[in-house]
Amino acid sequence: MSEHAEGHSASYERIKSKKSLAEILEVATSFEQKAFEFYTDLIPKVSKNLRWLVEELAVEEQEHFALFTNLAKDPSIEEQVKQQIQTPVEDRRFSDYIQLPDLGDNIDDQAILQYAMGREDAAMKQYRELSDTTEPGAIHDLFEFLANEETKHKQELEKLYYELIHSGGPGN
Amino acid sequence: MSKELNLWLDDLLKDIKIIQFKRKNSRRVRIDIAPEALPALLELLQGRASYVHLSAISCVDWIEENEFELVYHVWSYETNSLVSAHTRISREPGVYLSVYDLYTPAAFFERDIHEMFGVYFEGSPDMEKFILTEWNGPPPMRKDFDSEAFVNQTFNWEEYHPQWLKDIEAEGGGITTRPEDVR
Amino acid sequence: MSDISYKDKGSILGPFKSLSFFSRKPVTEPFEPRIAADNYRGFHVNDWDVCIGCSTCQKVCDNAAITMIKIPGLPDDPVMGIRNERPAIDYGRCCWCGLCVDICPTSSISLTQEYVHTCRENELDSYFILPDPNGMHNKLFPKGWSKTGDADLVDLERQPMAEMEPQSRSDNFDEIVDGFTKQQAIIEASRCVQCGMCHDSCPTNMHAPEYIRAIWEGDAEEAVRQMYRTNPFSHVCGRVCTHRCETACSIGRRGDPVAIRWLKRYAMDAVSDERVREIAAEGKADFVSGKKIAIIGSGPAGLTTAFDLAKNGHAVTVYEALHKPGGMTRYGIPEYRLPYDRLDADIDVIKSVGVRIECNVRIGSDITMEQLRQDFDAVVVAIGLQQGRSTRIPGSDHEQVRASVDLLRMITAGESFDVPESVVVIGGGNVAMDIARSLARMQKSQYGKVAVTVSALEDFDHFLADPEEVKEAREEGVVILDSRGPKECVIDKNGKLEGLTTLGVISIFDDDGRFAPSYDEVDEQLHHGGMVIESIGQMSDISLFGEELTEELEWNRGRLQADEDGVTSVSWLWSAGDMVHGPDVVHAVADGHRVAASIETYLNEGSSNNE
Amino acid sequence: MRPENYEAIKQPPSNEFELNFGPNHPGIEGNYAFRVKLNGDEVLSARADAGYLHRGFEKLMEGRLWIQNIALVPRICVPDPVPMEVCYSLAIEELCGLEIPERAQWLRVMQLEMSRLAAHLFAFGGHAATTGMYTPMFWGVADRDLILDRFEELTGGRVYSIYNIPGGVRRDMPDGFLDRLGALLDYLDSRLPDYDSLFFRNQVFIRRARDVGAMTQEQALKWGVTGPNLRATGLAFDVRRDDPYLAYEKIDFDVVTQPGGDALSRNLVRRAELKQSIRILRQVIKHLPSVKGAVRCPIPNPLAWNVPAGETYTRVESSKGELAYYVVSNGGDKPYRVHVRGPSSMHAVQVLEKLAVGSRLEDIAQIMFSLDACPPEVDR
Repeated sequence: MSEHAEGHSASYERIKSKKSLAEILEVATSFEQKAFEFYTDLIPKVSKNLRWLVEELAVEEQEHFALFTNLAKDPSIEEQVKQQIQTPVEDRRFSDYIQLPDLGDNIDDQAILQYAMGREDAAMKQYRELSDTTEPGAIHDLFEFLANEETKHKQELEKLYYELIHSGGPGN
Repeated sequence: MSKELNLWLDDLLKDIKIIQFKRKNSRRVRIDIAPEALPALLELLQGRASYVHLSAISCVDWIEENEFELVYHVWSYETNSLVSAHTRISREPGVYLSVYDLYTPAAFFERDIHEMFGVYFEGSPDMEKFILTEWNGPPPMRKDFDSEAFVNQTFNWEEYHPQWLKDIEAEGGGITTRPEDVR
Repeated sequence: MSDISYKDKGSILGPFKSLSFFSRKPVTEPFEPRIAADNYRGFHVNDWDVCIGCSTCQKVCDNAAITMIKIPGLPDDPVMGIRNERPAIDYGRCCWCGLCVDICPTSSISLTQEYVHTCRENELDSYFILPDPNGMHNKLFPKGWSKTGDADLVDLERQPMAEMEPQSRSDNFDEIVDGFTKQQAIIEASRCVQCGMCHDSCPTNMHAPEYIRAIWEGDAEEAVRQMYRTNPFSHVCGRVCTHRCETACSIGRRGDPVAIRWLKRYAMDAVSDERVREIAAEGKADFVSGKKIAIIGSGPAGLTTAFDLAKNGHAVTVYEALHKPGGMTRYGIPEYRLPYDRLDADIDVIKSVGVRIECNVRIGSDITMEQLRQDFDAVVVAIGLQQGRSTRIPGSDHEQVRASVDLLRMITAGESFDVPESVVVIGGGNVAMDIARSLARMQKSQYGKVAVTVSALEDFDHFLADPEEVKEAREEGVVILDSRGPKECVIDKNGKLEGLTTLGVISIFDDDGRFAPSYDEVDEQLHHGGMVIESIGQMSDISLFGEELTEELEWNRGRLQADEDGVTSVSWLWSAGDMVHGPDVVHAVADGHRVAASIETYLNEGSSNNE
Repeated sequence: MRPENYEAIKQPPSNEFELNFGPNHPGIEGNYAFRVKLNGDEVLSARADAGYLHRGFEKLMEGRLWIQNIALVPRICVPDPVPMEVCYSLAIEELCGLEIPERAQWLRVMQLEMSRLAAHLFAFGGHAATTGMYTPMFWGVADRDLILDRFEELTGGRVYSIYNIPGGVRRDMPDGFLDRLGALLDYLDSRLPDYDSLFFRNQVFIRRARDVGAMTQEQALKWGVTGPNLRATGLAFDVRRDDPYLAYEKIDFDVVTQPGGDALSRNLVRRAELKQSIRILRQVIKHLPSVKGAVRCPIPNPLAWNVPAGETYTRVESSKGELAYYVVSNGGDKPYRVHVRGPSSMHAVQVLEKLAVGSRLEDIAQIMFSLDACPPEVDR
């Protein structure tokens, strides 16, 4: 389902061809920037009661974007990445079974969330695969780190999804 | 003998129209009787049925009905049975006859009832104050005397203010419900 | 008969017997504090972690020795039934009877084995003590008199209520529980210690201690009067309330909480509808204000608002899109839990104070919001959460995958649909139980057997539906599976729905208590069913606002923004009920009162928006 | 110099004196006094004065919940508080139709007899003191304290045990209690000969108490005397046997009598009743372990307990005589009326006033103690 996620279809090949940490970060950063732009574009298109969600997602992507930018600037990047991947985050596969929506005219909050989860899922899988195919070393560690980050984001979205969609409270 | 006496008495009392007779169990009988007939009943019980022991006279203030209920508890050592004879007198003026000539202990109970309820027993040997010698208020066992209100009017509550309470008050806490609030 | 004869002349030498005591060791009491017997009723200690500040000790104290003290910093949570108050003892009054220990609902109070306590400061204040777990003046003695099973003065067991056996209820929609008899109600009411935790925890602050007391005194009318102070949906709440009061009930700390909901039901049923109407109308304004209020939605929130405003002399019109008023209480709650005639009785009372209800009028299409704004002084939108969410798992767009709210509405409205011989329900809340049990009944009467499977994400320790719902559903033949995550609605080659596949859930909540399911990919099951019913979250259909008003209004995380009085960002519009606070009848009632009060203030201020 | 306003004390015209006997006389119980008219040391008449002990128990009870009064009633008689609790509880149980468990019945009998032992030890000790013999008083009070130790262990309180509650008792015995009670009984049994030598068969006491405050059986019946004082006139009457309650029907004991009707007889009755109480307690110790089960039947929440409307007159045999509670309920959560017939109320007032006439001044305290009068029962 990663095909559906915007801007990620060809990214695997693109990243694979990069060799230095800086280059890889650069590509990753541009993915995040595109996502941010996507949500920002979406904001005026959705009904006002749903805007909060798209706005939050845009902010989230902006934070990712900032994270990557900061990483690129940081001289001790290797050290930092090593520390962060000590505790890998486990994928729980909740969103695997939610159909990816066609973000057409009738956009609702659930569709937006589904889309966002799918996007995080695709990114996560991508980085995980990249880390699996690289030799141990700084680059491997970086992919591992990025996969962890995306997994965490996905899980945050899953929580929100549950609270918004699954539990309107116990009801009567 | 004692069984027979009880049966005889039950039969006798059941037949008397002015009284209500109720045997509660083998050793307890309740009789309700008009005030004018009570002394005669007691005389009968004492003289004919061996109820020689006046265990107590109880008084109940039925203020809503404006009546005092007097209950004479008499015991027979022969039949081992207790008869409680109930009668009601008007709360005003609250005067009744003494049964002292039948039962000596009546003097104590009548004096007590006079002191606590204000019922006057004509012919009782001693209607002087006994316990409340320095009390000039109304008879305190009457329902219309509120002793708690009297106490609250007459005495002060002790106000405590220990350090721990001051500390709690400084933090914004303190007493929420005093005991008198829930009584 | 007697040991010594009266004629015995005695001996002058007898008393010399005492000389033998000269050689005995004298009895000396040690200077150290003596520890008393294990049961000794010494001084109070109170475990502050267990004490909930219910003040029952104060009520039983025969010497008025106990004062309740508010202590900032201690937990103070009405919903959990905890107050930040603790008892203080005046040892000038205490008689050490220990009744406070025996009655303490939480068993936090005990007496110590301390015999003597004197204070260095000879001030009276030092005998006014706030008992804590550390002993008096920090001198801790072992516990003496403390709660034991046979000494407990709290009745921990609830009065049993007669109810229909599973086999006789499983093919019909008759009400299951019989309700209390008068005798049962009085006994149940007598268990109450009048701590008021129920009142504090109730969203609409029902005067439960007062009506329980009235029931205990045999005065059902007074109980009803107390109920109508805060709740015009007393029949409904007497049957289907989420009863937070019972969660907070201090008796529930160690035993069954007082059956407050059933007591309410008892009192409502014990008083004739006519008399209830009279009681409810007490205090109704004897003038006509000339103000007009429109209310959209005839659920508990809307009708409570209407009831209050009509009693204040305003002309209130309630618009309902469906055939009958009641909202979710009618179209969401099955009749075996809430008979329609009892709901009708509540609504009749509300109508009787002058509320006009217009059914089959859909705002947004039949009448626009703009029209309401022009015709009325104030408008309240209380439309509830009437749309079912979909899981949107693969296959969930199949026509035999339905939403529980839609089916429940159809059942109430008497609309026919093909009852599937087997059905799978996704969801673990009370609504899931409602649809599962309703369909079980329909299956039983049509096919003679029940085939309903409920698959819930949550495990039984974190289940959303009430335990009694789960128990009763099982008794009626419903299979309930916990910790199952929906994976896919399986559709065969011919396009026919086969059922639902689910994955096992290994864990569902993270350390913060937020949702974070982890699935066991190996543990996959297929639950056969000709129909899959989705019964997860619900949402509002806000299309009635139209684009313009939607844009004008402020929103808060998808919900219409309203302050606690229901005031929206638009001056003439209020909102109340489930659409603001989530699904709960009694919350909706509470909301209704607040909104009515807010509108009242608004109208009185004369700031008419109808310029 | 004689002050101007000095007036010489006028001597009475005869040898008659009026004397306030008490309330602070060492030989008189509690806050109680007599106004005594004397001719020399011969008593011409006596008037009981209740003093300031009145606490208004009966009125207080009307303002308290049914169960709150269990903490109040034992205070009506300090030396023998248990019968107060039991009698009050019995009344409520009768009004409510509560069947108390058998185990509770035996536990109540146990306390009642322990209380009787303690009260009788107190009584003869006190009597001895009025005749100038203080050793028996020390012995009596010291041995009573050993009983109070057992009360403390059983009930959590030494004097006001507040252990009975309508429906039964508040909790079961601690483990091994009966063994320790048995050991105490062995000790008390062994002390009886000591008491006899020191006091009951002490010629000084016998000669001092014989014929003091004597009444005939006829007088006793006429004056409403009950309890040991009545039995000391030869009439074998005991509420425990003749109007039985609790488990007393299942227990063997003798109703002790003495013929003299005087102070000596009354003490000898109490002496014999010590033995009988020990005998009863031994039966309790033997029987109680076989009575299993609850010690209290279920009762309503004390804060919401409406006792059905009605009235009852319950009686028990206290150490002082016939104790009775007349309890009236109007169906409310508090008693409408409680009338306490304190056993001493008869002999502490009317009987004592009569017996004092013709006696000598120094005998008044002895008469009062031989009657075992308990002033708070009079005042209530």
